[in-house]
Amino acid sequence: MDVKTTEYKRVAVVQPVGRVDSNTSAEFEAELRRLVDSGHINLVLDLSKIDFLSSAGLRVIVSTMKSTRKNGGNICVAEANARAAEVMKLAGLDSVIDMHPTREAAIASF
Amino acid sequence: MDVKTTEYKRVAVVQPVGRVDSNTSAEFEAELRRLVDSGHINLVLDLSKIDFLSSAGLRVIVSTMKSTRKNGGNICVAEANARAAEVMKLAGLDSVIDMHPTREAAIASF
Amino acid sequence: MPATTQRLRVPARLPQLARVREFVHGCALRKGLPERETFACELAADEAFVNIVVHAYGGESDRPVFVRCRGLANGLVISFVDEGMAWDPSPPSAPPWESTQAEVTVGGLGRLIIHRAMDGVRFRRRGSRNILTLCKFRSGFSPAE
Amino acid sequence: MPATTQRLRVPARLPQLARVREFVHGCALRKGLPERETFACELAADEAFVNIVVHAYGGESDRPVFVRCRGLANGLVISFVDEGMAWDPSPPSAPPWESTQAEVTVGGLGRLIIHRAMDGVRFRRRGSRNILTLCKFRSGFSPAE
Ligand SMILES: Nc1ncnc2c1ncn2[C@@H]1O[C@H](COP(=O)(O)OP(=O)(O)O)[C@@H](O)[C@H]1O
Ligand SMILES: Nc1ncnc2c1ncn2[C@@H]1O[C@H](COP(=O)(O)OP(=O)(O)O)[C@@H](O)[C@H]1O
Repeated sequence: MDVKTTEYKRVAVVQPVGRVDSNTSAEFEAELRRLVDSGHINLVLDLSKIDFLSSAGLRVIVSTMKSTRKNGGNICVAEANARAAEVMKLAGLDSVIDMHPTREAAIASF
Repeated sequence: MDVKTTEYKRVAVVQPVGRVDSNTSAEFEAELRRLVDSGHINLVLDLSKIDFLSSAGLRVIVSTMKSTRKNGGNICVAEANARAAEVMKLAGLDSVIDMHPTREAAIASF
Repeated sequence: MPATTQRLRVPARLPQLARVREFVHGCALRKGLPERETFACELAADEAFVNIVVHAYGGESDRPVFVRCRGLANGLVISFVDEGMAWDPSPPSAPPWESTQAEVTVGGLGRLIIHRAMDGVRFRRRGSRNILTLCKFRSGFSPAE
Repeated sequence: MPATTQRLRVPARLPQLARVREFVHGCALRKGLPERETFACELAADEAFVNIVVHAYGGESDRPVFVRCRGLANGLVISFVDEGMAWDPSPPSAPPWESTQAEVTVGGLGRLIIHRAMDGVRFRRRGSRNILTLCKFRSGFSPAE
Protein backbone atom coordinates (compact mmCIF):
# COMPACT_ATOMS: atom_id res chain seq x y z
CA MET A 1 0.00 0.00 0.00
CA ASP A 2 1.13 3.44 -0.92
CA VAL A 3 -0.60 6.77 -0.28
CA LYS A 4 -0.50 9.58 -2.82
CA THR A 5 -1.53 12.93 -1.44
CA THR A 6 -2.19 16.17 -3.28
CA GLU A 7 -2.48 19.13 -0.94
CA TYR A 8 -4.32 22.25 -2.08
CA LYS A 9 -4.92 25.30 0.02
CA ARG A 10 -8.52 24.45 0.86
CA VAL A 11 -8.57 20.70 0.46
CA ALA A 12 -6.29 17.67 0.34
CA VAL A 13 -6.88 14.65 -1.88
CA VAL A 14 -5.66 11.30 -0.56
CA GLN A 15 -5.30 8.33 -2.87
CA PRO A 16 -4.47 4.99 -1.24
CA VAL A 17 -2.93 2.69 -3.84
CA GLY A 18 -3.09 -1.07 -3.29
CA ARG A 19 -4.43 -2.97 -0.30
CA VAL A 20 -5.78 -1.28 2.79
CA ASP A 21 -6.17 -4.07 5.34
CA SER A 22 -5.21 -4.76 8.95
CA ASN A 23 -1.54 -4.85 7.97
CA THR A 24 -1.44 -1.55 6.17
CA SER A 25 -4.18 0.59 7.66
CA ALA A 26 -1.75 2.18 10.13
CA GLU A 27 0.14 3.89 7.29
CA PHE A 28 -3.14 5.07 5.82
CA GLU A 29 -4.22 6.38 9.21
CA ALA A 30 -0.88 8.13 9.79
CA GLU A 31 -1.17 10.07 6.53
CA LEU A 32 -4.76 11.13 7.24
CA ARG A 33 -3.83 12.15 10.77
CA ARG A 34 -0.89 14.18 9.44
CA LEU A 35 -3.23 16.09 7.13
CA VAL A 36 -5.78 16.75 9.86
CA ASP A 37 -3.04 17.80 12.28
CA SER A 38 -1.52 20.16 9.71
CA GLY A 39 -4.83 22.02 9.52
CA HIS A 40 -6.66 20.40 6.63
CA ILE A 41 -10.36 20.26 7.49
CA ASN A 42 -11.60 19.13 4.08
CA LEU A 43 -10.40 15.81 2.70
CA VAL A 44 -11.20 13.86 -0.45
CA LEU A 45 -10.48 10.13 -0.54
CA ASP A 46 -9.75 8.98 -4.08
CA LEU A 47 -10.60 5.26 -3.95
CA SER A 48 -9.90 4.55 -7.63
CA LYS A 49 -6.67 2.66 -6.97
CA ILE A 50 -7.84 0.43 -4.12
CA ASP A 51 -7.14 -3.26 -4.67
CA PHE A 52 -8.57 -4.32 -1.33
CA LEU A 53 -10.35 -2.52 1.47
CA SER A 54 -11.46 -4.12 4.72
CA SER A 55 -13.06 -2.92 7.92
CA ALA A 56 -9.60 -1.85 9.11
CA GLY A 57 -9.60 0.81 6.37
CA LEU A 58 -13.21 1.75 7.06
CA ARG A 59 -12.41 2.35 10.73
CA VAL A 60 -9.71 4.79 9.69
CA ILE A 61 -12.11 6.54 7.33
CA VAL A 62 -14.79 6.84 10.00
CA SER A 63 -12.40 8.13 12.61
CA THR A 64 -11.03 10.70 10.15
CA MET A 65 -14.58 11.69 9.25
CA LYS A 66 -15.23 12.42 12.93
CA SER A 67 -12.06 14.53 13.20
CA THR A 68 -12.80 16.62 10.12
CA ARG A 69 -16.41 17.21 11.14
CA LYS A 70 -15.34 18.21 14.62
CA ASN A 71 -13.04 20.79 13.00
CA GLY A 72 -15.88 22.19 10.89
CA GLY A 73 -14.90 20.37 7.70
CA ASN A 74 -15.76 17.06 6.10
CA ILE A 75 -14.48 14.05 4.23
CA CYS A 76 -15.90 12.61 1.03
CA VAL A 77 -15.04 9.90 -1.46
CA ALA A 78 -14.22 10.24 -5.15
CA GLU A 79 -13.99 7.73 -7.97
CA ALA A 80 -14.50 4.66 -5.81
CA ASN A 81 -13.82 1.60 -7.94
CA ALA A 82 -16.12 -1.45 -7.86
CA ARG A 83 -14.37 -3.09 -4.90
CA ALA A 84 -14.18 0.04 -2.78
CA ALA A 85 -17.78 0.96 -3.59
CA GLU A 86 -18.92 -2.56 -2.68
CA VAL A 87 -17.25 -2.43 0.73
CA MET A 88 -18.56 1.08 1.46
CA LYS A 89 -22.04 -0.12 0.56
CA LEU A 90 -21.86 -3.41 2.49
CA ALA A 91 -20.86 -1.46 5.57
CA GLY A 92 -23.54 1.17 5.01
CA LEU A 93 -20.88 3.87 4.93
CA ASP A 94 -22.18 5.14 1.59
CA SER A 95 -25.14 6.64 3.45
CA VAL A 96 -22.88 8.52 5.84
CA ILE A 97 -20.12 9.74 3.51
CA ASP A 98 -20.79 11.40 0.15
CA MET A 99 -19.52 9.46 -2.83
CA HIS A 100 -18.62 11.52 -5.93
CA PRO A 101 -17.95 10.20 -9.42
CA THR A 102 -14.91 12.43 -9.97
CA ARG A 103 -12.19 14.08 -7.90
CA GLU A 104 -13.25 17.47 -9.19
CA ALA A 105 -16.87 16.93 -8.17
CA ALA A 106 -15.61 15.91 -4.74
CA ILE A 107 -13.41 18.99 -4.42
CA ALA A 108 -16.21 21.23 -5.68
CA SER A 109 -18.55 19.85 -3.00
CA PHE A 110 -16.84 21.68 -0.14
CA MET B 1 -17.19 25.97 -31.17
CA ASP B 2 -19.06 24.17 -28.47
CA VAL B 3 -19.15 24.89 -24.75
CA LYS B 4 -19.26 22.09 -22.19
CA THR B 5 -20.24 23.24 -18.73
CA THR B 6 -20.15 21.31 -15.48
CA GLU B 7 -21.99 23.09 -12.71
CA TYR B 8 -21.19 22.26 -9.11
CA LYS B 9 -22.70 23.93 -6.11
CA ARG B 10 -19.77 26.22 -5.40
CA VAL B 11 -18.11 26.45 -8.81
CA ALA B 12 -18.82 25.94 -12.50
CA VAL B 13 -16.28 24.60 -14.98
CA VAL B 14 -16.57 25.86 -18.55
CA GLN B 15 -14.79 24.07 -21.36
CA PRO B 16 -14.88 25.76 -24.77
CA VAL B 17 -14.20 23.16 -27.46
CA GLY B 18 -12.87 24.32 -30.83
CA ARG B 19 -12.28 27.85 -32.05
CA VAL B 20 -13.06 30.90 -30.00
CA ASP B 21 -12.74 33.79 -32.43
CA SER B 22 -14.77 36.83 -33.51
CA ASN B 23 -17.36 34.56 -35.08
CA THR B 24 -17.95 32.37 -32.09
CA SER B 25 -17.10 34.46 -29.03
CA ALA B 26 -20.75 35.54 -28.61
CA GLU B 27 -21.78 31.96 -27.78
CA PHE B 28 -18.92 31.67 -25.33
CA GLU B 29 -19.91 34.98 -23.75
CA ALA B 30 -23.57 33.96 -23.54
CA GLU B 31 -22.72 30.80 -21.61
CA LEU B 32 -20.45 32.65 -19.17
CA ARG B 33 -23.06 35.35 -18.68
CA ARG B 34 -25.72 32.71 -18.03
CA LEU B 35 -23.56 31.20 -15.29
CA VAL B 36 -22.81 34.56 -13.68
CA ASP B 37 -26.48 35.55 -13.87
CA SER B 38 -27.56 32.26 -12.32
CA GLY B 39 -25.45 33.06 -9.26
CA HIS B 40 -22.12 31.38 -9.95
CA ILE B 41 -19.36 33.57 -8.56
CA ASN B 42 -16.49 31.12 -9.03
CA LEU B 43 -15.67 29.93 -12.54
CA VAL B 44 -12.98 27.66 -13.94
CA LEU B 45 -12.13 27.89 -17.64
CA ASP B 46 -10.84 24.57 -18.92
CA LEU B 47 -8.77 25.58 -21.97
CA SER B 48 -7.58 22.07 -22.85
CA LYS B 49 -9.82 21.73 -25.89
CA ILE B 50 -9.17 25.12 -27.49
CA ASP B 51 -8.13 24.92 -31.15
CA PHE B 52 -7.92 28.67 -31.57
CA LEU B 53 -8.28 31.63 -29.25
CA SER B 54 -8.09 35.26 -30.32
CA SER B 55 -8.53 38.62 -28.61
CA ALA B 56 -12.30 38.21 -29.07
CA GLY B 57 -12.17 35.31 -26.63
CA LEU B 58 -9.82 37.15 -24.27
CA ARG B 59 -12.21 40.10 -24.10
CA VAL B 60 -14.96 37.74 -22.97
CA ILE B 61 -12.65 36.22 -20.36
CA VAL B 62 -11.64 39.64 -19.02
CA SER B 63 -15.19 40.92 -18.87
CA THR B 64 -16.28 37.75 -17.04
CA MET B 65 -13.35 38.13 -14.67
CA LYS B 66 -14.59 41.60 -13.80
CA SER B 67 -18.14 40.33 -13.18
CA THR B 68 -17.05 37.48 -10.94
CA ARG B 69 -14.70 39.69 -8.92
CA LYS B 70 -17.39 42.32 -8.50
CA ASN B 71 -19.60 39.56 -7.08
CA GLY B 72 -16.91 38.50 -4.60
CA GLY B 73 -15.73 35.50 -6.62
CA ASN B 74 -13.11 34.88 -9.26
CA ILE B 75 -12.25 33.15 -12.49
CA CYS B 76 -9.21 31.00 -13.18
CA VAL B 77 -7.88 28.84 -15.96
CA ALA B 78 -7.17 25.11 -15.93
CA GLU B 79 -5.26 22.82 -18.28
CA ALA B 80 -4.55 25.48 -20.89
CA ASN B 81 -3.09 23.73 -23.94
CA ALA B 82 -0.06 25.16 -25.77
CA ARG B 83 -2.08 27.44 -28.01
CA ALA B 84 -4.32 28.83 -25.30
CA ALA B 85 -1.35 29.32 -22.97
CA GLU B 86 0.57 31.14 -25.73
CA VAL B 87 -2.28 33.58 -26.34
CA MET B 88 -2.82 34.19 -22.62
CA LYS B 89 0.88 34.89 -22.28
CA LEU B 90 1.20 37.09 -25.37
CA ALA B 91 -1.65 39.21 -24.06
CA GLY B 92 -0.20 39.32 -20.56
CA LEU B 93 -3.38 37.80 -19.16
CA ASP B 94 -1.41 35.06 -17.42
CA SER B 95 -0.29 37.65 -14.87
CA VAL B 96 -3.87 38.67 -14.12
CA ILE B 97 -5.65 35.32 -14.10
CA ASP B 98 -4.34 32.26 -12.26
CA MET B 99 -3.43 29.35 -14.51
CA HIS B 100 -3.67 25.86 -12.95
CA PRO B 101 -2.30 22.62 -14.39
CA THR B 102 -5.44 20.62 -13.60
CA ARG B 103 -9.17 21.20 -13.25
CA GLU B 104 -9.03 19.91 -9.71
CA ALA B 105 -6.25 22.31 -8.73
CA ALA B 106 -8.33 25.13 -10.22
CA ILE B 107 -11.45 24.07 -8.32
CA ALA B 108 -9.46 23.65 -5.12
CA SER B 109 -8.09 27.20 -5.43
CA PHE B 110 -11.39 28.86 -4.52
CA MET C 1 -21.12 -34.71 -7.02
CA PRO C 2 -17.35 -34.81 -6.45
CA ALA C 3 -16.28 -31.99 -4.15
CA THR C 4 -12.85 -30.50 -4.67
CA THR C 5 -11.29 -29.45 -1.38
CA GLN C 6 -8.27 -27.26 -0.79
CA ARG C 7 -6.54 -26.66 2.50
CA LEU C 8 -4.24 -24.03 3.95
CA ARG C 9 -2.61 -23.79 7.37
CA VAL C 10 -1.06 -20.52 8.45
CA PRO C 11 0.16 -19.03 11.75
CA ALA C 12 -2.13 -16.50 13.41
CA ARG C 13 -0.20 -13.47 12.17
CA LEU C 14 -1.56 -10.49 10.24
CA PRO C 15 1.09 -10.60 7.49
CA GLN C 16 -0.55 -13.92 6.53
CA LEU C 17 -3.68 -11.99 5.49
CA ALA C 18 -2.58 -11.59 1.89
CA ARG C 19 -1.85 -15.33 1.66
CA VAL C 20 -5.26 -16.24 3.09
CA ARG C 21 -7.01 -13.90 0.66
CA GLU C 22 -5.01 -15.24 -2.29
CA PHE C 23 -5.85 -18.80 -1.29
CA VAL C 24 -9.56 -18.00 -1.17
CA HIS C 25 -9.31 -15.95 -4.35
CA GLY C 26 -7.76 -18.88 -6.22
CA CYS C 27 -10.36 -21.33 -4.92
CA ALA C 28 -13.25 -19.03 -5.86
CA LEU C 29 -11.85 -18.44 -9.35
CA ARG C 30 -11.25 -22.15 -9.88
CA LYS C 31 -14.83 -22.76 -8.82
CA GLY C 32 -15.90 -20.27 -11.50
CA LEU C 33 -17.31 -17.61 -9.20
CA PRO C 34 -17.55 -14.23 -10.93
CA GLU C 35 -15.34 -11.32 -9.88
CA ARG C 36 -17.89 -9.81 -7.53
CA GLU C 37 -18.61 -13.03 -5.60
CA THR C 38 -14.90 -13.82 -5.53
CA PHE C 39 -14.18 -10.45 -3.97
CA ALA C 40 -16.94 -11.02 -1.41
CA CYS C 41 -15.21 -14.29 -0.40
CA GLU C 42 -11.83 -12.57 -0.08
CA LEU C 43 -13.37 -9.82 2.00
CA ALA C 44 -15.15 -12.19 4.37
CA ALA C 45 -12.03 -14.36 4.65
CA ASP C 46 -9.96 -11.29 5.55
CA GLU C 47 -12.38 -10.26 8.26
CA ALA C 48 -12.68 -13.80 9.59
CA PHE C 49 -8.93 -14.28 9.79
CA VAL C 50 -8.44 -10.95 11.57
CA ASN C 51 -11.16 -11.85 14.07
CA ILE C 52 -9.52 -15.18 14.75
CA VAL C 53 -6.10 -13.57 15.34
CA VAL C 54 -7.52 -10.78 17.49
CA HIS C 55 -10.45 -12.37 19.29
CA ALA C 56 -9.82 -16.12 19.33
CA TYR C 57 -6.07 -15.96 19.94
CA GLY C 58 -6.00 -12.55 21.62
CA GLY C 59 -3.26 -11.27 19.33
CA GLU C 60 -0.66 -12.47 16.87
CA SER C 61 1.05 -15.79 17.61
CA ASP C 62 2.31 -18.89 15.82
CA ARG C 63 -0.79 -20.86 16.71
CA PRO C 64 -2.55 -22.37 13.71
CA VAL C 65 -5.44 -21.18 11.61
CA PHE C 66 -6.86 -23.80 9.25
CA VAL C 67 -8.65 -22.67 6.13
CA ARG C 68 -10.52 -25.04 3.88
CA CYS C 69 -12.31 -24.33 0.65
CA ARG C 70 -14.75 -26.84 -0.73
CA GLY C 71 -16.48 -26.42 -4.04
CA LEU C 72 -20.22 -26.95 -4.26
CA ALA C 73 -22.13 -27.34 -7.50
CA ASN C 74 -23.20 -23.73 -7.31
CA GLY C 75 -20.76 -22.07 -4.97
CA LEU C 76 -18.04 -22.30 -2.43
CA VAL C 77 -17.81 -23.20 1.26
CA ILE C 78 -14.95 -21.68 3.20
CA SER C 79 -14.25 -22.87 6.72
CA PHE C 80 -11.92 -21.44 9.32
CA VAL C 81 -10.80 -23.52 12.26
CA ASP C 82 -8.77 -22.24 15.16
CA GLU C 83 -7.78 -23.47 18.61
CA GLY C 84 -8.41 -20.24 20.45
CA MET C 85 -11.09 -18.88 22.77
CA ALA C 86 -14.66 -18.94 21.64
CA TRP C 87 -15.65 -15.65 20.02
CA ASP C 88 -18.97 -14.27 19.01
CA PRO C 89 -19.33 -14.03 15.25
CA SER C 90 -22.93 -12.81 15.35
CA PRO C 91 -23.35 -9.52 13.57
CA PRO C 92 -24.61 -6.24 14.99
CA SER C 93 -28.08 -5.48 13.71
CA ALA C 94 -26.94 -2.32 11.94
CA PRO C 95 -23.71 -0.53 11.06
CA PRO C 96 -22.35 1.35 14.06
CA TRP C 97 -22.86 4.73 12.31
CA GLU C 98 -26.54 4.04 11.93
CA SER C 99 -26.75 3.62 15.67
CA THR C 100 -28.80 6.13 17.63
CA GLN C 101 -26.09 6.39 20.26
CA ALA C 102 -24.52 9.81 20.57
CA GLU C 103 -21.02 8.47 20.21
CA VAL C 104 -20.65 6.49 17.04
CA THR C 105 -18.44 3.45 17.57
CA VAL C 106 -16.96 1.08 15.07
CA GLY C 107 -17.04 -2.26 16.87
CA GLY C 108 -18.69 -5.17 15.11
CA LEU C 109 -17.87 -3.88 11.66
CA GLY C 110 -15.90 -6.95 10.62
CA ARG C 111 -18.68 -9.31 11.64
CA LEU C 112 -21.25 -7.15 9.89
CA ILE C 113 -19.22 -7.31 6.68
CA ILE C 114 -18.82 -11.09 6.91
CA HIS C 115 -22.57 -11.56 7.22
CA ARG C 116 -23.43 -9.10 4.46
CA ALA C 117 -20.76 -10.34 2.05
CA MET C 118 -21.64 -14.04 2.37
CA ASP C 119 -24.82 -15.99 1.74
CA GLY C 120 -24.38 -18.21 4.79
CA VAL C 121 -22.43 -17.93 8.03
CA ARG C 122 -22.30 -20.63 10.70
CA PHE C 123 -20.26 -20.68 13.90
CA ARG C 124 -19.68 -23.69 16.08
CA ARG C 125 -17.55 -24.53 19.08
CA ARG C 126 -16.31 -28.12 18.97
CA GLY C 127 -14.10 -29.12 21.87
CA SER C 128 -11.28 -26.59 22.04
CA ARG C 129 -11.85 -25.43 18.49
CA ASN C 130 -13.86 -22.71 16.78
CA ILE C 131 -15.31 -23.61 13.41
CA LEU C 132 -16.57 -20.78 11.23
CA THR C 133 -18.19 -21.87 7.99
CA LEU C 134 -18.95 -19.36 5.27
CA CYS C 135 -20.69 -20.03 2.01
CA LYS C 136 -21.14 -18.04 -1.14
CA PHE C 137 -23.36 -19.03 -4.03
CA ARG C 138 -23.14 -17.96 -7.61
CA SER C 139 -25.47 -15.03 -8.41
CA GLY C 140 -28.99 -16.23 -9.07
CA PHE C 141 -28.71 -19.25 -6.76
CA SER C 142 -29.74 -19.31 -3.15
CA PRO C 143 -28.43 -21.62 -0.42
CA ALA C 144 -29.84 -25.16 -0.60
CA GLU C 145 -30.74 -25.83 3.00
CA MET D 1 16.37 32.89 -54.13
CA PRO D 2 13.04 32.01 -55.78
CA ALA D 3 10.16 33.29 -53.65
CA THR D 4 6.94 31.28 -53.65
CA THR D 5 3.91 33.54 -53.40
CA GLN D 6 0.31 32.57 -52.68
CA ARG D 7 -2.71 34.81 -52.86
CA LEU D 8 -6.21 34.85 -51.44
CA ARG D 9 -9.03 37.31 -51.94
CA VAL D 10 -12.01 37.19 -49.62
CA PRO D 11 -14.94 39.51 -48.83
CA ALA D 12 -14.68 41.51 -45.61
CA ARG D 13 -16.92 39.17 -43.59
CA LEU D 14 -16.13 37.48 -40.28
CA PRO D 15 -17.16 33.99 -41.42
CA GLN D 16 -14.14 34.23 -43.77
CA LEU D 17 -11.87 34.19 -40.72
CA ALA D 18 -11.44 30.42 -40.73
CA ARG D 19 -10.54 30.53 -44.43
CA VAL D 20 -7.95 33.26 -43.88
CA ARG D 21 -6.40 31.35 -41.00
CA GLU D 22 -6.34 28.12 -42.99
CA PHE D 23 -4.69 29.89 -45.90
CA VAL D 24 -1.98 31.29 -43.66
CA HIS D 25 -1.66 27.97 -41.84
CA GLY D 26 -1.07 26.14 -45.13
CA CYS D 27 1.50 28.69 -46.32
CA ALA D 28 3.41 28.57 -43.04
CA LEU D 29 3.45 24.78 -43.00
CA ARG D 30 4.57 24.64 -46.63
CA LYS D 31 7.35 27.05 -45.73
CA GLY D 32 8.41 24.65 -43.01
CA LEU D 33 7.61 26.87 -40.02
CA PRO D 34 7.23 24.87 -36.82
CA GLU D 35 3.88 24.53 -35.07
CA ARG D 36 4.46 27.41 -32.67
CA GLU D 37 5.45 29.95 -35.36
CA THR D 38 2.66 28.71 -37.59
CA PHE D 39 0.15 29.33 -34.83
CA ALA D 40 1.60 32.82 -34.29
CA CYS D 41 0.99 33.58 -37.98
CA GLU D 42 -2.60 32.32 -37.80
CA LEU D 43 -3.21 34.35 -34.69
CA ALA D 44 -1.82 37.57 -36.17
CA ALA D 45 -3.70 36.98 -39.43
CA ASP D 46 -6.94 36.53 -37.49
CA GLU D 47 -6.46 39.77 -35.58
CA ALA D 48 -5.40 41.65 -38.74
CA PHE D 49 -8.40 40.45 -40.70
CA VAL D 50 -10.82 41.35 -37.91
CA ASN D 51 -9.26 44.82 -37.64
CA ILE D 52 -9.63 45.34 -41.38
CA VAL D 53 -13.31 44.30 -41.30
CA VAL D 54 -14.09 46.38 -38.23
CA HIS D 55 -11.79 49.39 -38.50
CA ALA D 56 -10.90 49.77 -42.20
CA TYR D 57 -14.32 48.86 -43.59
CA GLY D 58 -16.38 49.86 -40.54
CA GLY D 59 -18.16 46.52 -40.43
CA GLU D 60 -18.86 43.48 -42.57
CA SER D 61 -19.32 44.00 -46.31
CA ASP D 62 -18.48 42.36 -49.62
CA ARG D 63 -15.51 44.65 -50.18
CA PRO D 64 -12.24 42.82 -50.77
CA VAL D 65 -9.42 41.84 -48.46
CA PHE D 66 -6.30 40.63 -50.23
CA VAL D 67 -3.96 38.31 -48.41
CA ARG D 68 -0.59 37.36 -49.75
CA CYS D 69 1.97 34.98 -48.33
CA ARG D 70 5.49 35.04 -49.60
CA GLY D 71 8.16 32.61 -48.46
CA LEU D 72 11.54 33.94 -47.42
CA ALA D 73 14.60 31.77 -46.95
CA ASN D 74 14.04 31.79 -43.18
CA GLY D 75 10.44 32.75 -42.73
CA LEU D 76 7.19 34.05 -44.09
CA VAL D 77 5.84 37.48 -45.06
CA ILE D 78 2.07 37.91 -44.88
CA SER D 79 0.52 41.04 -46.30
CA PHE D 80 -3.03 42.28 -46.01
CA VAL D 81 -4.37 44.87 -48.41
CA ASP D 82 -7.75 46.53 -48.16
CA GLU D 83 -9.53 49.48 -49.71
CA GLY D 84 -10.98 50.89 -46.54
CA MET D 85 -10.23 53.80 -44.24
CA ALA D 86 -6.77 54.15 -42.82
CA TRP D 87 -6.50 52.50 -39.39
CA ASP D 88 -3.89 52.65 -36.76
CA PRO D 89 -2.10 49.33 -36.30
CA SER D 90 0.35 50.63 -33.73
CA PRO D 91 0.18 48.68 -30.52
CA PRO D 92 -0.64 49.92 -27.06
CA SER D 93 2.48 49.96 -24.91
CA ALA D 94 1.08 47.42 -22.48
CA PRO D 95 -1.92 45.12 -22.14
CA PRO D 96 -4.99 47.04 -21.04
CA TRP D 97 -5.14 45.15 -17.73
CA GLU D 98 -1.66 46.31 -16.86
CA SER D 99 -2.88 49.89 -17.22
CA THR D 100 -2.94 52.05 -14.10
CA GLN D 101 -6.36 53.40 -15.01
CA ALA D 102 -9.08 52.54 -12.57
CA GLU D 103 -11.32 51.06 -15.23
CA VAL D 104 -9.56 48.36 -17.16
CA THR D 105 -10.47 48.49 -20.83
CA VAL D 106 -9.77 45.96 -23.52
CA GLY D 107 -9.18 48.14 -26.60
CA GLY D 108 -5.98 47.64 -28.53
CA LEU D 109 -5.73 43.99 -27.62
CA GLY D 110 -5.78 42.74 -31.20
CA ARG D 111 -2.97 45.09 -32.22
CA LEU D 112 -0.94 44.15 -29.17
CA ILE D 113 -1.27 40.48 -30.08
CA ILE D 114 -0.24 41.12 -33.70
CA HIS D 115 2.92 42.89 -32.58
CA ARG D 116 3.82 40.32 -29.95
CA ALA D 117 3.07 37.32 -32.15
CA MET D 118 5.07 38.52 -35.15
CA ASP D 119 8.72 39.45 -35.63
CA GLY D 120 7.93 42.41 -37.90
CA VAL D 121 4.86 44.57 -38.46
CA ARG D 122 4.69 47.38 -41.03
CA PHE D 123 1.70 49.50 -41.96
CA ARG D 124 1.48 51.78 -45.00
CA ARG D 125 -1.24 53.81 -46.67
CA ARG D 126 -0.84 53.79 -50.44
CA GLY D 127 -3.52 55.74 -52.32
CA SER D 128 -6.86 54.40 -51.16
CA ARG D 129 -5.35 51.22 -49.81
CA ASN D 130 -4.02 50.00 -46.50
CA ILE D 131 -1.08 47.64 -46.64
CA LEU D 132 -0.22 45.69 -43.53
CA THR D 133 2.87 43.55 -43.79
CA LEU D 134 3.66 40.95 -41.15
CA CYS D 135 6.71 38.77 -40.99
CA LYS D 136 7.64 35.75 -38.97
CA PHE D 137 11.07 34.12 -38.92
CA ARG D 138 11.93 30.62 -37.98
CA SER D 139 13.07 30.28 -34.36
CA GLY D 140 16.69 31.19 -34.00
CA PHE D 141 16.70 33.64 -36.89
CA SER D 142 16.11 37.33 -36.55
CA PRO D 143 14.79 39.73 -39.19
CA ALA D 144 17.38 40.64 -41.83
CA GLU D 145 16.94 44.39 -42.05
N1 LIG E 1 -8.17 -25.86 6.77
C1 LIG E 1 -8.30 -26.99 7.50
N2 LIG E 1 -7.23 -27.76 7.71
C2 LIG E 1 -7.31 -28.86 8.44
N3 LIG E 1 -8.45 -29.29 9.02
C3 LIG E 1 -9.53 -28.52 8.84
C4 LIG E 1 -9.53 -27.37 8.07
N4 LIG E 1 -10.78 -26.84 8.08
C5 LIG E 1 -11.52 -27.68 8.81
N5 LIG E 1 -10.78 -28.68 9.28
C6 LIG E 1 -11.19 -29.78 10.12
O1 LIG E 1 -12.46 -30.19 9.76
C7 LIG E 1 -13.32 -30.20 10.86
C8 LIG E 1 -14.73 -29.78 10.47
O2 LIG E 1 -14.70 -28.53 9.84
P1 LIG E 1 -15.92 -27.90 8.98
O3 LIG E 1 -15.38 -26.79 8.15
O4 LIG E 1 -17.03 -27.50 9.88
O5 LIG E 1 -16.37 -29.08 8.00
P2 LIG E 1 -17.60 -30.11 8.11
O6 LIG E 1 -18.52 -29.68 7.04
O7 LIG E 1 -16.92 -31.42 7.88
O8 LIG E 1 -18.19 -29.96 9.49
C9 LIG E 1 -12.71 -29.29 11.88
O9 LIG E 1 -12.92 -29.71 13.20
C10 LIG E 1 -11.22 -29.30 11.53
O10 LIG E 1 -10.49 -30.19 12.34
N1 LIG F 1 -3.31 39.25 -51.59
C1 LIG F 1 -3.09 40.14 -52.58
N2 LIG F 1 -3.79 40.04 -53.72
C2 LIG F 1 -3.59 40.91 -54.71
N3 LIG F 1 -2.75 41.91 -54.60
C3 LIG F 1 -2.04 42.07 -53.49
C4 LIG F 1 -2.16 41.19 -52.42
N4 LIG F 1 -1.32 41.58 -51.44
C5 LIG F 1 -0.69 42.67 -51.89
N5 LIG F 1 -1.11 42.97 -53.14
C6 LIG F 1 -0.69 44.05 -53.95
O1 LIG F 1 0.69 44.25 -53.79
C7 LIG F 1 0.94 45.58 -53.45
C8 LIG F 1 2.09 45.67 -52.48
O2 LIG F 1 1.81 44.90 -51.33
P1 LIG F 1 2.94 44.50 -50.26
O3 LIG F 1 2.39 43.36 -49.40
O4 LIG F 1 3.33 45.67 -49.45
O5 LIG F 1 4.16 43.95 -51.12
P2 LIG F 1 5.49 44.69 -51.57
O6 LIG F 1 6.59 44.00 -50.80
O7 LIG F 1 5.54 44.45 -53.03
O8 LIG F 1 5.37 46.13 -51.18
C9 LIG F 1 -0.36 46.13 -52.87
O9 LIG F 1 -0.52 47.48 -53.18
C10 LIG F 1 -1.42 45.28 -53.51
O10 LIG F 1 -2.03 45.88 -54.63
